[in-house]
Order: sequence, then structure tokens, then C-alpha cells
Amino acid sequence: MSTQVIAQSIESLVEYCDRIIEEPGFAAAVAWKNAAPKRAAIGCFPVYTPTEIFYASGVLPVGLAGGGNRMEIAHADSRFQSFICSIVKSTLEQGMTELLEPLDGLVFHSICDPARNLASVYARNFPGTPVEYIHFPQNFEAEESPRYLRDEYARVAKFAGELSGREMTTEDLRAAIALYNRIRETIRRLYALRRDAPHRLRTRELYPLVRVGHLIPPEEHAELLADALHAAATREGRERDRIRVVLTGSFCEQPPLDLIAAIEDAGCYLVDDDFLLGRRWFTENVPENAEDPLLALADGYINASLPTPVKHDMRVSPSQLLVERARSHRADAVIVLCAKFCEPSLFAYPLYRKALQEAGIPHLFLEFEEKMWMFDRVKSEIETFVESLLFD
Amino acid sequence: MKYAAGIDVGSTQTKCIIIDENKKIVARALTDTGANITRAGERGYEAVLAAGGIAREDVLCVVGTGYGRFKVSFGDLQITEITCHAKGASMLFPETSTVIDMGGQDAKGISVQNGEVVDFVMNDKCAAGTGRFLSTAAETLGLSLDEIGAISLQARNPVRLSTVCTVFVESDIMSYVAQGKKTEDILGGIHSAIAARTIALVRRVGLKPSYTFTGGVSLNVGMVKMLEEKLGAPLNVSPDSHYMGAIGAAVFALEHAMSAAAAS
Amino acid sequence: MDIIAGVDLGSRSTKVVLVDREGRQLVARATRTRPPLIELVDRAVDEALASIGAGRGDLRYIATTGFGRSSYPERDLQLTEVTAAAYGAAALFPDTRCVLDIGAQSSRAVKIAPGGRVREFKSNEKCAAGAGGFVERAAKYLETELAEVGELSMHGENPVAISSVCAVLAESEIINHVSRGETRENILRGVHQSLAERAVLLVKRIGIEEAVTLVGGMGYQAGMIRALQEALGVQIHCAPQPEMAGALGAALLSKRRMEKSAA
Amino acid sequence: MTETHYQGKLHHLQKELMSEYYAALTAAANGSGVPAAYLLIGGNPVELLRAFDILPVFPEVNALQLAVRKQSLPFIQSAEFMGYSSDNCAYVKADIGMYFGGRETPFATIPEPSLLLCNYVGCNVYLDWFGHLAEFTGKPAFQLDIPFIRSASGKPSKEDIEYVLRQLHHLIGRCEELTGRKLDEDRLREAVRLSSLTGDLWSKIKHLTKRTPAPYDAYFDSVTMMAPLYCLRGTPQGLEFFETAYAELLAKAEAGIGPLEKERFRYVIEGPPPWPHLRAFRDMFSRWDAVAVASTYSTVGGLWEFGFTHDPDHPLESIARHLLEWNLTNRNFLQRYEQIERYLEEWNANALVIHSVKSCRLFSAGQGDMREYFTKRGIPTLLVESDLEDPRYFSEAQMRNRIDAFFESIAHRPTREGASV
Ligand SMILES: Nc1ncnc2c1ncn2[C@@H]1O[C@H](COP(=O)(O)OP(=O)(O)O)[C@@H](O)[C@H]1O
Ligand SMILES: Nc1ncnc2c1ncn2[C@@H]1O[C@H](COP(=O)(O)OP(=O)(O)O)[C@@H](O)[C@H]1O
Ligand code: SF4
Ligand code: SF4
Ligand code: SF4
Repeated sequence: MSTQVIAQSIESLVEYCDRIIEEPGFAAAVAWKNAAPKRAAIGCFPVYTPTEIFYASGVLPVGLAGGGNRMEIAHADSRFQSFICSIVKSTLEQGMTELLEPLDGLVFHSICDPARNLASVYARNFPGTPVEYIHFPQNFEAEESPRYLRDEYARVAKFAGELSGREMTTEDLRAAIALYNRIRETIRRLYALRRDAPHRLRTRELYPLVRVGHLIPPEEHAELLADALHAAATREGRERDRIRVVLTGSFCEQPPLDLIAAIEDAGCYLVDDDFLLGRRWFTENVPENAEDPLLALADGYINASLPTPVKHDMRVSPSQLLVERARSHRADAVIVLCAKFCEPSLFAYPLYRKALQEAGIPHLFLEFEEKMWMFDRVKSEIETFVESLLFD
Repeated sequence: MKYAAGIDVGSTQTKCIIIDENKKIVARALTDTGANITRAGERGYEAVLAAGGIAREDVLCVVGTGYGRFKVSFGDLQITEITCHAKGASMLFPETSTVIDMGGQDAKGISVQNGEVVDFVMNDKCAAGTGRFLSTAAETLGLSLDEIGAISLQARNPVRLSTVCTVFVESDIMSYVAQGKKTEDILGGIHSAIAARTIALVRRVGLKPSYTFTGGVSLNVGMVKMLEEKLGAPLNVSPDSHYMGAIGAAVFALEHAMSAAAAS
Repeated sequence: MDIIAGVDLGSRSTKVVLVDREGRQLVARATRTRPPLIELVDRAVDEALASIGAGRGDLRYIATTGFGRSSYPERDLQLTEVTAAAYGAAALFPDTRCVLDIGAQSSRAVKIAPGGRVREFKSNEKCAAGAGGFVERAAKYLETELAEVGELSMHGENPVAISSVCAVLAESEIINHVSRGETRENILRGVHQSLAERAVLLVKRIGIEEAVTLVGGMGYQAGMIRALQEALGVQIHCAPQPEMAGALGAALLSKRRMEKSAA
Repeated sequence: MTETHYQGKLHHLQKELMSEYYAALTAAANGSGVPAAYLLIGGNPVELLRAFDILPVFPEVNALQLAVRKQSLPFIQSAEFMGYSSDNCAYVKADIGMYFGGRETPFATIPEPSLLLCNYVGCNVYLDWFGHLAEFTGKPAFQLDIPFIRSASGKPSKEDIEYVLRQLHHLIGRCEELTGRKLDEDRLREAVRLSSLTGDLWSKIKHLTKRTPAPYDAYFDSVTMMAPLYCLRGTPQGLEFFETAYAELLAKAEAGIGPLEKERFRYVIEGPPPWPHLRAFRDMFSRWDAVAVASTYSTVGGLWEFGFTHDPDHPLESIARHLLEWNLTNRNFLQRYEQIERYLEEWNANALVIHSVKSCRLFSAGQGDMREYFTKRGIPTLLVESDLEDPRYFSEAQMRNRIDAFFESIAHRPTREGASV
């Protein structure tokens, strides 16, 4: 598969990614599974899944990123009420309509109450599908937290090994860490490129390049990203007079591709975002030769992972981080784009609002749903916002 | 001959039924509920008595139902419309397992066994996707309620609605009209959206045939077809489906009168 | 003559305001919104021009706003209704810091800088219960002309409470009130109060600052202005043709853009 | 309509003790010098605070008091003006609004926190809530991270217990810093001993509703006893209250007296109450002579009726077990199904009512599935929606329609064996 995408333009790479993202089913994962024995695939709910551990155990971690705006929810909304976010329902709907058949198991975590209860509801409705649940520590100051998470990871590794029939070795894990380090490093570079030259790489392009990584094997993704980095760096064009915006929110449920495009089309350069944030994970590389790589990963979560509203690290102020991020990205403004009914991200907003106002950074608050497909209202809010910054 | 009456004071229309001792429907009356709910029950009752040429004293018992049931002050009993629709549906269609009721302000799914309610669900606080929605749509398009169902059946490329909010649908329709979409395609989209929403609701009590469609919207042939298509099963509908709540209430009235007579 | 047109394609009505190079308003007219929109705008603009004895040849610039703003290909500039209403309100009442725009389907609160630049804004969310369409339905139900609503409401002594968040369900509440024998005056005042309460919630979300200007068709209703004044506890400005603010703002902002590009 | 007032000695004692408690809060707010720690209800380590004479403040209790007194809306709205969403938990909004409103309530002035003890027991909102309070007050916070019950066995792992114990030791260090006093182990043991006696009585009280008629309503009357259970647990007054309550309710049970004249339906209820409309809600059930014989809500602070008891010989271990395993909030959703099943069986109930509240997703997310599960097993199940704090989400007519229809339908249905109709 990877041969098809070598040395191509950003446009064609993005087209390739879009196709995979928009297609229901997990063709790439199935192909990977069938290519060798002792392999399995697991569906991971967004945010902080320790992909390395799965991959090292012969399990391809596949992203559950919601049902998008083509799926009709016909069954799941009888299980989860109207005030629950869309991704919880669409994930259950995918299960109920057998779209998750190719996956051998699922893993959820302690990110929010609906996602947590979904783990139970899922386990009850699909007794044949193994479901794992990770408790991420929320005490970042205690010295035993990394140790505790390490043990939690060891449990997860055991679970993964049972799915694939292959127990992970320390060497396997070190190799997986190195591979994912390479991916994340390239993603960080792409993000830096977009920050410095947003006309070279639109967010509507960068996003699918990153997101496709949750559907294809990591080796292939690493290559694809390297190609993209090369293509973007050599792209022609000049920076236009547009407002530079940091987009925050939507770390878990994902907005439709067209919404991202609509925001850009309204006259913004998105110079940073939170999309799939917890999957991008670390602020720096995880040590590749650590004696206890599980502990290194756990320590990475506690001490070197990107902040989201579902990580409650009392050592830092998320609103101050946002202000700093806006400044370091030379942003004119911030757009807070929260998934509707997503309580963690909605809770983050009042603090953001206060901090941004105090820092004199204009901001716009918007809500979205993955199932949206008409953007008139949102568009007109964004246009107003852009107009308010452009006109005097 | 002695009779029993059921009075269903709905949000939009008041439906009255009188049955005889053999549970045969002998008179019907349909009046607008209008502003005065207390009067609505009374007015409807007078209308149905007149329609059947029946004297008040020949009616053994009157049961009130519908959202204005507590205003049927001359009635002997008040029973919720959920219980009454189940009863009525089972009388007209004894094989009924599931009742789909679509009225002016709400939609319901009722699972029924031997005429009794096993389980039920209603849409929540929002009036989205109900009969009122269809009335608003008809009004916006300048059509009458009687025609929209038939027109919707001609849709070739039904549009996709962004909302089933009764209030916002107006602007959705306006923008489709502005885009030059055909009336039948807009109506097709509307009927399809409401049908899908209703089925998702009814699924909560289990989709078990045979289905009986009740409430005012059952008069809409487009909605009947659309529901049948999506359910993949036929619906029991009768010209009396709109009266189902009142019919059930009348049956309860009769049973009540009989057991009272037996007791004394 | 050099004429600049601002056209506001609203969900109910389309408004046209013409101004001259000095920004003086020449004419303001409204017509019911009906597709097809291109012809509608052409006709409305032509009629406005004709009413002051001008023609297409005098038209230098045309800006559109409102929900149909992008449907008119001949436009020079398009603006959202929030931006347009803000500039319009600032032109009508220069001390305006807060604009309330209540139309048929939507209501918005906008905080502005002197001159009209938008600082922050908030629209009514999922429900249409807080907008003028609700009054129309209520008026229809009470068999009252829309034009009388504002005055009748001023005479309500004991306003009724209307609590439903949904316009449809609120209608049933109105029905209940009628059946209890409430007067039209009291009910309409209740309707205005409930709209005003919702508007206040919007305003408070952006933080109230004086002076407040009401624009949009609801400004025709005296009862609404009073209800807002009572609920906000401040004086409210309102122009004689309040629904023209958006079209006016669009025209005036066009004028500024023209001057800028000329300079 | 049947009278649903429940006025006994325990009611008056409750009022008296709670006003004393609130007077202590007001005194602390006015500079009595007693340190106050904010903490959360869901399984909590209040015994540890007692050992240091730190005054426990439960923002959840304050929020619900505001709601019961119909005072919550202005506070909720002022939080919404700050940017909180209409979809955020209204307990938090009422509390934050109240904090910025000067901490004045009709029942007490709430003191500033000396310590924000975020016992993260299941609810993720707790983390946001206390995180925000930390940011607004600038006061020190302590995150007590309690791993969620995720194993099929329903038990915490060895690592979980170890991890919590270590954190409890850190917490002790924090309290020592705060009070300038070393932990007095005897006092801790004493507080745990009082808690264990209190818990035993509470458990016995809960088992009383197995009788027919149930001597009190396990939902509407339980809530009277819940405030003392949290605010006074681990004190002699708390114990006294539960001794009185048990004696009184036992006497009723023996005498065959229930809260209603007649007991026609026995139901189990899941979910928190609609505090702003408690009376109206209660009446909807009383009209049908329906009595709640068990409620999941009354177990958020602890699940004593299923065998938990604090152990004075192992105070910290038993506190850890309480936090991890023996409260509803830290248990997974399927454990709640089991709990309800036990109630239905052992408490002899014939229906389940799910009160789904928008604010609390810990409780409500997935209750549709719960409904489906019990309906499939032949248990008549009703799901109704409103809120526990925000008065705007209660539609009386609709609620009543559903409850009436529900009881109409079960009135005709054959019931489980042994259940009384
Ligand atoms: N002749 C008709 N053709 C199509 N739809 C109709 C007709 N008459 C009534 N309806 C629909 O039925 C609804 C009223 O239903 P009904 O069951 O009487 O409601 P309710 O009990 O709430 O008053 C109206 O809103 C309308 O959409
Ligand atoms: N002459 C009038 N008298 C009273 N109310 C009016 C009048 N004209 C318009 N309105 C009110 O204003 C609303 C329309 O406002 P408008 O700002 O034109 O809406 P939009 O821009 O959405 O089309 C109507 O719903 C009505 O309530
Ligand atoms: S979108 Fe928000 S509420 Fe929904 S599962 Fe993700 S974190 Fe939880
Ligand atoms: S206005 Fe629309 S969305 Fe709002 S409650 Fe009513 S029908 Fe529902
Ligand atoms: S979500 Fe529920 S448990 Fe959590 S703070 Fe709110 S009411 Fe309490």
C-alpha cells in the first residue's frame, strides 16, 4: 500500500487519507491482521491510549473517532439520552450495526462519565467482545502515580497479549516506542511548519494526514507523514492577510472535515489545534532504551503529555497554557470549539474565557457535533468574528 | 339502549366517541380544542351526543383522556391517553403488539399485550418532529394538511433536514425553496426525517408487529407509507385511528359501568 | 448621483437602505422575503432607486447581509447580520455599547466598540422560543393584528407567566391562559416579559454595558421595549424603523470600505 | 390526596443537628479559626478530617439545600454568565455562583476552604469542580485519586488499595501541615469506631423497608437521613441521630405503620431526586399509594446495607475500602444493575423507576440501556427525565402523565411472585 503514496503532492496524499477516513469499516486493519499470524486489532476510544503497548503485543490500535455525519443513529439513542455527546452514541451504534466486527476488542478509559459508562454498556451488549478499561491517575503530584500507571499498563499488555496470542517482550515495546516516537516527531514538525507557514499546509490537510494514522499500520503512517513533510516544506505560495487562530477543544469527538474547511474558508489560518490531541500524546520523545519501558511510558503520561480537559494536572493552569500557546503561535485570536454535551470541554471554557479576556486575546466559543452537516449558523458566527477583527 | 362515552381532549383537537353495549361505535365528533379546554370537553361531548342523537341520561359512564383530561369535569374517570390508545387499538385491531401514536405535540410508542400497556415511551420536552411540525411545514409551503402526505409520496430526491425543531423548520424550508428544490422533495425529506425519528423512539419499547398507527398524523398517507417503508411492515390504520384515544376511553367507560352494575 | 445600497435578506422580510456618498440615508424599504432571491433583490433595489428618482446607473456599491447574503452574485461586499446590525445601531445612536437584535427567528446580543466594531456576541441557541416569530404566533392565536400587539401589551396590568422554553409548548401555555379568562393585554405583556427575560440572559452572557440599542422588527412593539427596560433596568434606544439597522449598517460599512480603497 | 408529611422525632433531631452543623460553618466563615476542608460525598474519608478537628464542608450538600429551598436558579444563572454551559452539572454552577455571590445562603455562610480535598470517587466532574475552586480561591488542593472499579470481580486490585493507602498518608501529611498537629491515632480510631456504629445502624434502617408495609419511604425519607450521614458521620451526635432514627423506624415497622395510609405498589428508584420539585414529585407517587422500598441514590456516600463496615482496628485500610469499593459512585454501571436486582428481589419490589437527571452523567449516561435491561427481564420500568438542581428542567404535567400511565399499566399486570399489589 505504501508504494502508492511515495513522493506525492499534499493534495494527493490528503485525498488518499480522506478516502480511508470516510470509508466505514477497517480495511487496512483487516489487511494487516491477515498478513501474518498472531495479530489482532483493537478499537481505542480517543485520548491517551497507550498505542505502543498494543502494537508491541501484536495488536493494531485502531481509532474509534465517531460515526461522522453520514451515520444515522437509530439504535444507540435509546441507550444514551439526548444530553450525551455524539461520539458515545455513534460508537455504540457502530457496534450495534456490526461495523466494529473486524475489531477483536475495545479499550475505554477514565476520561469522562459517559465514556466510562459506555464501557459497561458495551460489555453488556456485546458479551463476545473483550472490553478493557484503563484508569488514568488524576493525582499528578504523588510520586507513586507513574508506578501505579505502570502496573495498569502491565495489565493492559496482558490483555493485549491474550487478544493476539503473543506476549510482548521488552524489546518489542522498545521498538514500538521508537516507531511511535518517529511518528509523533514528524507530526510535531508538521505542526511547527503550519505554525510558521500556514499557507503551506492547511489544517484541512494536516488533520486527515494525522487522523489516518489511527486506521493504518504505524510503519505506513510514518512513511506517509515523512512524504507529507517533504511535500509541504517545498510547497509554493505566500502568506495572506488572514487572521491567525489557535483552535482549542475537540480533543475527543471530532468535527466533520467540512467544518474544519468552513472555519478556514471564513478567513482564518488555524495555526494550532487540539484535534485528536490525546492521541498525539507527548511533548517530547519517550526514552527508547529505558530499562523499564512501561514505566517510561507511564512517566511520559504524568510528566510529558499534552494537556486536555480530561487530564487534571494541578501543577499547571490550563487556561494559562492556552494563553501562552496563543502567544507563542503569534495568534490573533482563539476559537474554542467544543463538542456539544462534552462536559469536560465545556467546563474548560469559563476558565479559558477569563484568562483570554485578561490577556486581551479575542476569542470565539462554538459548539459542534460530529453529525452536523449544515454549517450556516457556525459559519456566520465565524464570519462575524473575522469581520470584528478585520474591520475597525 | 345504553351507551358509554370517551372524550379525548388533545392539544389540538378534541375527539369524542360513543359506543353501545356491544362496543360498537355509534357516534363520533371532532372539534378544535381551542383556547378553552374546559369548554372543549363539554362542547365535544354535546357534539357527539347530537351526532348520535343520544340523550345524556342514556350514557352510563364518561371517561376523559388526553392532556386536558382533568378538565373533563363531568366525566366519571380520567385515564391517560397512553392507556386509552392501547385499549382502543386493541379493540379495532386485536392483534396489535405495538402502537405508534403521533399527535399534535408528542409522539409515543406503546407496547401492548391483550389490550394492556406493557411498556411505553414518549418524546421528551421538545415538540420537535410531531404533528405540529407537519402543520408548520404545510403552512410555510402554503399547502393544506390534507395534501402534504400525498405530495410527499412523489418525492424523487428527498432533501435532508438539519433540524426537526418545529420552529426552525420554517427557515430550513425557506432555504430549500430558495435553492429551487421541488416541493415534493422537501416534503419527502420532512416525512422521512420524522418517520426515522419516530421509529428510533418506538424502538425503545421493541419493534414488534403488528403495528397500529393512531393519532391525527395517521390520517397522513405520506407518513403511513414512510413508516411502513422504514419498518418493512404494514401498519394497521383505520379512518377511526385519529379517535383511538377516545375509543379506548369509551371502552374503559363501558367496562367501568358494567363492573359498577355487577357490584351493585 | 452616487448611491450605496445595503440589502438585508432576512428570514421574513428583505430590507433595502440606500445612502449617498456622505452616508445620509435616502430611503429605507422592506418587502416580504420570497424566493427566488436574486430577482427579489433586483426588484427591491430597483424599487428603492425608483422611489427617489434614481436608476441602476447611480448605484456604485451594493452590500448584502442576513441569512441570504451570499445568494446575490452581484454584491460587492457581504457581511453577517451581527456585524451589519452593530454598525447600523452605532450610526443611529453613537453612544451604543450593546446591541440587541431581535428578529423573527433569532435574537442576539452584541457588545460593540464606539463606532460599531463587534467585541463579543451571543445568539439564542437551539430554540427559537426567544424571538419574534413567537409573538406572531401568539398574535395569531389571540386574533390580534401584529401592529396592535405592542400597544395592547402596554395595557396589561397583571402579566401572566410563560415558562416553557419551547415556542410550541409555550403556545399551549397561552391557550391555558386564555381558557382561564386572562385578557389579551395581560397575555401579551407576559409574552413580552418572557422574551425580555431570555434577552437579558443573552445580554448578561456578554456582560451588559450601556447604552443599549434595540434593533430588528421587535422594536416596533412598545411593549417589548418597556419589558426590556424593566428587565435590564436601563433605558433602551430604539429607532423609528428598527428593522432597517442591518441594511443601514451594511450600506455605511460599504461607504467606509469604498473610502478606504480610494485612499 | 394522601398526606405525605413525615414528621417524627428524627425529623426534628435532624433539623436541630443540621442547624448546629451549619452554625459551625457560619462561625468558621466568621473567623472562628477552625479550618474547613471542602470534600465530596461519593465515598469520603471524613473520619480522617475528624481526627484533626477539621470541619468538613460538602459543596454538594450546600447545592442541594439551595435547590430544595428554591434558591438555586439565580446562582446557576450567574455561573452561566461566566461561561458555564447549560449542559454542565448544575451542582457545580450553583456552588460556583454561590461562591462568587459572597458564600451567603439562607442556611449558613459557607467558609472559605482551608483545603480543597478532591476525593475523586468515580465522578469526573468532581475534578473540574475542585480544579475551578482551586483556581478561583487560590487555596491549596489535594487530589485523592481513587481508581475506578473495573475488574469483572467488582473488587479493587492489590495495587489499587496500595495506591490509595499511600495517598492517604500524603493526605495525613497535608492535614498535619494545615493544623500544625501530628495525627492522633487514637482519635482516628475513635472516629472510625463511631462511623462503624453509625454505618451499622444505617444498614439496619435500610433493611427495615424489606417489611410490608415499609416503615418509611426509602427515597423521599432516606434523604432526610443522608445529610447527617455525611455531615455528622464519625461524631457522637451523628451516632445519636442514627440511634434515634433506628428506634423510631423500628417501632413503626413493628406497629405496621408506613408513610402512606395504604401501600399498594413497592418500587425501586434509581437516580438522584429532583430537589427543586421534591414535594410535587413525591405526591405523584403518593397518589398511587406507591412507596419506594429502595433507592440507589441513598448509596452514593456508602453501601453499608450490603455488608460494609468501617474497622477501627484498621482505620486507614477501611477508609480506603470505603473509597474504592463501598460506594455507588466508584462502582461501574453494571454493578448498579446488580444492586438494583438485589433490591427488586430482596426488598420485594415490583417496579423500577429511573429518574434520569441531566446534570449528573455519572448517574444518567446509559440509563436507557438500564431501562432496556430491566424491561427485557419483565420488570415494569419507567424512565423520566428532569434535573437535580436546575428547576427549569421539570415539566410537571408531562411527568405526571408518565407516572400515571405507568401505574395504570402495572395496576393491570401480573406481578412477581410474593410482591404485593
Ligand atoms: N386531515 C389530516 N390530514 C393530515 N394530518 C392531520 C389531519 N388532521 C390532523 N392531522 C395532524 O394531526 C395532528 C393532531 O393530532 P391529534 O392526535 O389530534 O393530537 P392531539 O391529541 O395532541 O390534539 C395535527 O397536528 C396534524 O398534524
Ligand atoms: N409592524 C410591526 N409591528 C409589530 N411587530 C412587528 C412589525 N414588523 C415586524 N414585527 C416583528 O418583528 C419580527 C421580524 O423582525 P425582522 O427583524 O424583520 O426579522 P428577520 O430579519 O429575521 O426577517 C416579526 O416576527 C414581528 O414579531
Ligand atoms: S466528547 Fe467529551 S463527553 Fe464525549 S466521550 Fe469524549 S470526553 Fe467524553
Ligand atoms: S423550539 Fe424547537 S428545539 Fe426548542 S423545544 Fe421547541 S421544538 Fe424543540
Ligand atoms: S455529575 Fe453527579 S456526582 Fe458529579 S458532581 Fe454533578 S451531581 Fe455530583
